[in-house]
Amino acid sequence: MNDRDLVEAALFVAGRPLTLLELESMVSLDADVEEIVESLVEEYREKGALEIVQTDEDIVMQVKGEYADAVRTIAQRDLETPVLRTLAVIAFHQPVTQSKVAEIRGNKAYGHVHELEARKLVESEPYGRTRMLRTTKAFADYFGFETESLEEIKQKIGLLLR
Amino acid sequence: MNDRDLVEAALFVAGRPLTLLELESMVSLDADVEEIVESLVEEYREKGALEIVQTDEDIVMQVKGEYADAVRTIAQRDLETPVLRTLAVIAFHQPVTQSKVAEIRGNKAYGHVHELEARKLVESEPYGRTRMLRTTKAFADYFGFETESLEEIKQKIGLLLR
Amino acid sequence: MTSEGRAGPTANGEAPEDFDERSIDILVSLAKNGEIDPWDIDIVDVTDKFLAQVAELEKLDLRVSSRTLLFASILLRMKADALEEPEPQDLDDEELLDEDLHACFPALKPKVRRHAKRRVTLSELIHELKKATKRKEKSDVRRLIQLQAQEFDALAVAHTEDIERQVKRVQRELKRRFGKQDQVLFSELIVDNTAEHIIQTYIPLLFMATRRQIQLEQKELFGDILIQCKNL
Repeated sequence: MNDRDLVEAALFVAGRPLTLLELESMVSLDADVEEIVESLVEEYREKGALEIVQTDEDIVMQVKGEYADAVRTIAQRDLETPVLRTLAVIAFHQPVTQSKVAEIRGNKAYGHVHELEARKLVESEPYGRTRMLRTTKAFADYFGFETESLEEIKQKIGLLLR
Repeated sequence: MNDRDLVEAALFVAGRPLTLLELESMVSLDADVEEIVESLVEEYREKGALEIVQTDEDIVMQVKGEYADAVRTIAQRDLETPVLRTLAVIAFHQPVTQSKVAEIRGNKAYGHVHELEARKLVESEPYGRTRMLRTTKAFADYFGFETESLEEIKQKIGLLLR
Repeated sequence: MTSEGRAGPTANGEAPEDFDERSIDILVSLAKNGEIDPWDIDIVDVTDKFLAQVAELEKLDLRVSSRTLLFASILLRMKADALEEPEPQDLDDEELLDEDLHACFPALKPKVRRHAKRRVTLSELIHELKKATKRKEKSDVRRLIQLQAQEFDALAVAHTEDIERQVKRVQRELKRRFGKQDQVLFSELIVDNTAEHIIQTYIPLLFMATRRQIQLEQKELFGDILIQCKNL
């Protein structure tokens, strides 16, 4: 077993972004995980249908954009439809209070926001008695927006809505 | 997009074995899927932590045996912890009434039993005002019990509990 | 809230004669003031508010009964369990919501990732059975004792599992973060909410603090811990 392969195996089975911290807990003590990840990113970029992407804290293995649509029907859904809908509402109305989202989406939205925050697609800060929600950089990465600007994301979603 | 990459992407996202037929539906009309699979099997064998395995009709992408244990904890479990705990209680006390299970596990247990019945790990029959629950053959298969006998399963669990 | 009758004189804001009633009193007044919803108890929230009230009583130098402390510790344990184990959401009312959904949503196309789930092992099943059995059979008092024992166990585990390895892991992560920010919060280091992970991150911090590599500061009880770099 070598460290490069352990990182590769972990990213494969996780099916979700892993932090450097999680990866470090898997490899040998003297391994430089950041270096391993960088070289894996490069290796995957050169060849094949898969990619390894590093964003800030997280590293994830996924299908390259150009193949995503072709295999989407085979893939199991990553986010359940109701959660995805709540996310869409947040992305379109942001910055938006949690109570406003619950008003639009029902009380289940609290659970959804919890999941979306755990997935780091949404972040929040206290705002009076509720919380103000907005999408994150990870959100922009996940949906392939080239910008992190909330205004631009909202505009782009607005265009998609027509 | 080339056919090799489409097959690779499909095997990756599926997370389950795919048939040649399924793969054929994804690639271009003149592609020889069997040949593509063979060469992918070879390519993956040579390098890395992943493998592509072909058995009769099915092709699956998975972690090579020697890495499986190391990364098992990273993979998501297909039963949520609360549901698993309810299943454990049923397996140990069976045949057991639903109301007894709810007494031990709280009211959430009704939802759990519902899920466990849908997964066919538990079956039930009416028993007075409640239902009598027991594990199924699918349960025995899932956890690798060589017997379906409730008594033997309970005994084995009892031994493991010590 | 119809609890005034039940709660007796203590709910009327008079000093309770029986200090054992204090805990009930705290909960009732939290409900009366609308700080908790008795029909939808959020155990994490209730615990925090309960503990805040207990702290307030101590500040006023009022006697806090042992029973109140017992309640507090049980709530705390329930809070820990709740944090450790979020129940899955049920989505039964989704179709109903769709009807009312006046905000359209765009065709967001998420990245395609692998979502295979693995099977549970027999030893995991047994592990959960042990937890379920313990939970049912222990009386509240025994649960309290057990909580302390578990904390002790957890510390012991952290020690035997190559503490230096854990220290190095946390050190690396902190170095990386201090490259970008001046201070780090303990919560930022927590990637999953299991007791084991939290302890395996916390203990290394204590080691590093005694080695004067970092400085730890916790402004309020149960609050986040602020980590500052000294000599990493």
